[in-house]
Amino acid sequence: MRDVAVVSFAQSPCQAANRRDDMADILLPVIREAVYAAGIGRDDVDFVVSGSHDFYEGRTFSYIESLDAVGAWPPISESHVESDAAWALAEAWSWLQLGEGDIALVYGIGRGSLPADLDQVVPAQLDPYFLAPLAPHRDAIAGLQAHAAIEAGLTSEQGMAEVVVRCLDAATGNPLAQRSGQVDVAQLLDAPYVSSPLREHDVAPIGDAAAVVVLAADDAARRLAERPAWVRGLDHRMDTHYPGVRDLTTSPSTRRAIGRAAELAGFTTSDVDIAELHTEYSHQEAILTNALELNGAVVNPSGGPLAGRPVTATGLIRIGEAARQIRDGNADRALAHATSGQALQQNLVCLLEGDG
Amino acid sequence: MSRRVAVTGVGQSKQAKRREVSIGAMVREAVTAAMADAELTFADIDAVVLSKTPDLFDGVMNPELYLADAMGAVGLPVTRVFTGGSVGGHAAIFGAHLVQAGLAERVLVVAYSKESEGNFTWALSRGLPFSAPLGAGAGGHFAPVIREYIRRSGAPEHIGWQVAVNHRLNAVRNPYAHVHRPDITVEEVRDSRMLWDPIRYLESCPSSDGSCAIVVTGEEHAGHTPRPPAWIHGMAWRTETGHFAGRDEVNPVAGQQCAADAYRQAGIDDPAAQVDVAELYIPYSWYEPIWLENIGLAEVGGSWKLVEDGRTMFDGALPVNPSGGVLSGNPTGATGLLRFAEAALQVRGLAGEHQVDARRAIGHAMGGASQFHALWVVGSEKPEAA
Amino acid sequence: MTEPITTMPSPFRMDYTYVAGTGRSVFLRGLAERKLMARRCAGCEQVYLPPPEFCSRCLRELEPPFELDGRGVVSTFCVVSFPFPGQRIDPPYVVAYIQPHGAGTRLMHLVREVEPEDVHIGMAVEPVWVSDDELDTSLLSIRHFRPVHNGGADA
Amino acid sequence: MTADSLSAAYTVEFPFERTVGPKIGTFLGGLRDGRLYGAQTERGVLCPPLEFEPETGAETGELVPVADTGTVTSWTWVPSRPGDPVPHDFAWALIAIDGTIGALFHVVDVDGDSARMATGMRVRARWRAERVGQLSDIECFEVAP
Repeated sequence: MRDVAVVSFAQSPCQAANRRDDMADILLPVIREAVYAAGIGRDDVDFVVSGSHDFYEGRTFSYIESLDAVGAWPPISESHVESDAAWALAEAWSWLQLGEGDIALVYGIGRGSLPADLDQVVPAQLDPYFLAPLAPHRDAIAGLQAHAAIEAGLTSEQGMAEVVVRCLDAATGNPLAQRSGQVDVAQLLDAPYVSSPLREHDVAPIGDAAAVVVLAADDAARRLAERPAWVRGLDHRMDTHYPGVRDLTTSPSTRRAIGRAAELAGFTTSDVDIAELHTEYSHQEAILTNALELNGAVVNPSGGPLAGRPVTATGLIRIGEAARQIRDGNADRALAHATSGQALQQNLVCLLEGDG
Repeated sequence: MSRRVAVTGVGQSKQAKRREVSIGAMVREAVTAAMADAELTFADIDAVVLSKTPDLFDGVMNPELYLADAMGAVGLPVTRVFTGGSVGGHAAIFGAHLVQAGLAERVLVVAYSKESEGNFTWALSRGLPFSAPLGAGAGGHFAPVIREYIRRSGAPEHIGWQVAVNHRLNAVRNPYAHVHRPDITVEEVRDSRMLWDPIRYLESCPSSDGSCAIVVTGEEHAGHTPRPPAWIHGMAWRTETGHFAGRDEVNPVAGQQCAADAYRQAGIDDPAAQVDVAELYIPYSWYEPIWLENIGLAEVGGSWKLVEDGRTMFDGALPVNPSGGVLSGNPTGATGLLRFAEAALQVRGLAGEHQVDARRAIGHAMGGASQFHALWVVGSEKPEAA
Repeated sequence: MTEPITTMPSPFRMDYTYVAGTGRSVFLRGLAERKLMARRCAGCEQVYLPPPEFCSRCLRELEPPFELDGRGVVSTFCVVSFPFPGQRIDPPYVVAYIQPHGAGTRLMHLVREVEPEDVHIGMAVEPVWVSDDELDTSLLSIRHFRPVHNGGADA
Repeated sequence: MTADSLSAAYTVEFPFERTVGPKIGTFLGGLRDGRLYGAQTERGVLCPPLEFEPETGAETGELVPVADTGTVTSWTWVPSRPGDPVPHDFAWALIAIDGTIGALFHVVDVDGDSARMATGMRVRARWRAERVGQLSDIECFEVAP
């Protein structure tokens, strides 16, 4: 295996609704910032890969517009995933293993504000025969999961609110967060349910942002970053789809992914200092903490998705944030997690490490 | 290449206007066939790659989630690739990369489209705010490019008709093809309805339901079945921006560079002489001469003479799309992978009635406004080690 | 035994907001004033019409907008010859890539006031704008392009 | 440069008509006939009759009639929206149909009183009088007497 590291990360502010910029205009400054921070030019990039989704953008082939921010001329080696850009990063990491190039640029752009009503969009992600025709509320599957998690004793409404309080407090240190502040548990628990036992604060606020990660291999990584965040292990796995045949209180795919990632990395989650988890709902922190066997790690020091969830960039931001903690010397080992689908159906984990 | 990689399983469904099955069941048809060909079970697979055209076309968002069971993908890494019409090629190459990089031993690459369910011509006809709905339609983008090619090359108009006939006659040999017209003639194509002048109805691809799957494995597992593998000799993808000043869409540089990179890996310096058969992404008949030039199988301006001389026919020196190609079946999400899979079938000697004499074959796919290009060279011989 | 159902209706409706972006908005607002606003890249000297915010080759912010008169030549074209949903006029009609003088990019638009068989690559054309009350932030503010008869030489 | 952008609302609509194949088609035909079906698997009868067994990916077997009663295994309380099956607040729930494995996702109606919802509660299907072969032929599940 080649040693591959995050050498640069940039992100635009998470906005509830950006009504000023098109896809390329949101993305381009972020690409510039990430490329500049790595001290490279566009021509130094050997491979570009991105993640976005037409259902959020509201039109087909939307990602083509984002390519204008990459400058695909002369022609580039390029690919795209129609899901969270963390999966694009996985593709970049795989590509760098081939040894055909040393530097890959990964971007994610998600504009969750463009759909006027996510209740119209989210059911399309469900089984088209047994689920989508019922048109469940956007948070309904997560609500079933939260309810099951509470009944299984994994968390409580109080515990979920405490997660939110901690994340929003942490987000006060993150200028790019969409939501942050000092709130108290009692105040949160006064709010009505949106899909019980979920209240509005339990649901990651959807919005718009772009994120860019530059990956580099071996000597290039050492050259481009003072303290590269080495990707020591990366894996992702899929669970079955229909919620009625899943144990919603566990995340077998996360468990499996971390097992494989730890095997590659040579260290486990008990060794990580911080973890950035793609928690689209507060109750998912408990499920993920169990599946990942996290103990002692600081979870979501950036505030995490509960402080801002730009769709399809959220998972990539977790990797960028985890890497930032290493690159800034705040952590020696870190974990990043990304998810796709309803109730944590598909999960990706990434173990990162700084030079000793 | 760092590790030799082979295709050991190929499966596809019947292509048709409307398949009376669920999406999952149609995907499973191809998956089952590919797994049976490779003589593997789901437990042997390390990763799954899914190729699919825009989700809005069939209204299932992130279909990899719903299809997890149909693809046997539970517990596995699943990557949903999307790069316009070239997506099937990109998916095949990414699957091969996973094996080549040593990250997987056996990868299942799956592709499908089931667009008969939604009237997307209607749905897309209304356009976005501030856009100018000119009424150009699906071919309105490609037809002007074809006109420009004809002007540059001076090709006579019957070239397009002849390609349409060649591919449809080839399709008669392919039971999976959507369009079967054994009696088609040049006159019939010529007299068929003009759609986007210079494109006539019979020079255009259909819209089909259908699926395709392949299994890609590392060298160590390539001898797992008595059927020979298709060795990947070279593979590449390239992208260029769709609209910038001075862009040449007739002969896009990205396509040239994509092919050149794959040939370099394959040790090919004279592709026209060293490639035996090509499965190219030809949605309108004139794209046969256009792509032949773009990927270096013919001299610029001269490829139409290969058509004229019958060299690209089934019995010709360089048969193009012996499967019948996109003109005979177009499940868009799977169309690119079908080209790659058909190339593999040819060098494995498993193409059945549409088998030609082939030791080395090209699979090719393109997407967007000829912006996305993917190509692989597969061969019956194990390639030299890197 | 139960007789199977063969199809199920599954209608989708999704409401969205389209954000044109600042760069594209300059162009669209110009159209509402009968102006074709272009922008040049200082890096590669190319002129974009319509202009994005940034050059997609150089990734530099484009220079301030300036007006082009819209005269140009037919770069290539097709003749839409059959009916399908979403058409605004009856076929046959010409859809062309038009290369405006002074721009490096092409515009797709209708070419009318000429028989389709008389349209040719390289034909000089000019925009025909809609009346004041029809002007809008859309390329449809140009009704179509037509051949230039007075002094516009073919390229 | 002007700093503000034009924006406008628009709608994407698709009139999908999905072909469903024999297994889902029979399930839907059963709903039209007022009868619920499950699919046989090695582990037991699965309801709803997913086409592929979630643990192994194997094709599931023949459809067999199952009861239209079951037990709620999880639920979430939501406000009613226009177009929802019942005109007041209700629960989306997973309902383990009697004699089957897994659970069916559907609506539970308790007359808008969330206090009546509980995991483990017994429910039965409330069938529409006019049935057409869609999931909505079951209007909802209601408390079993």
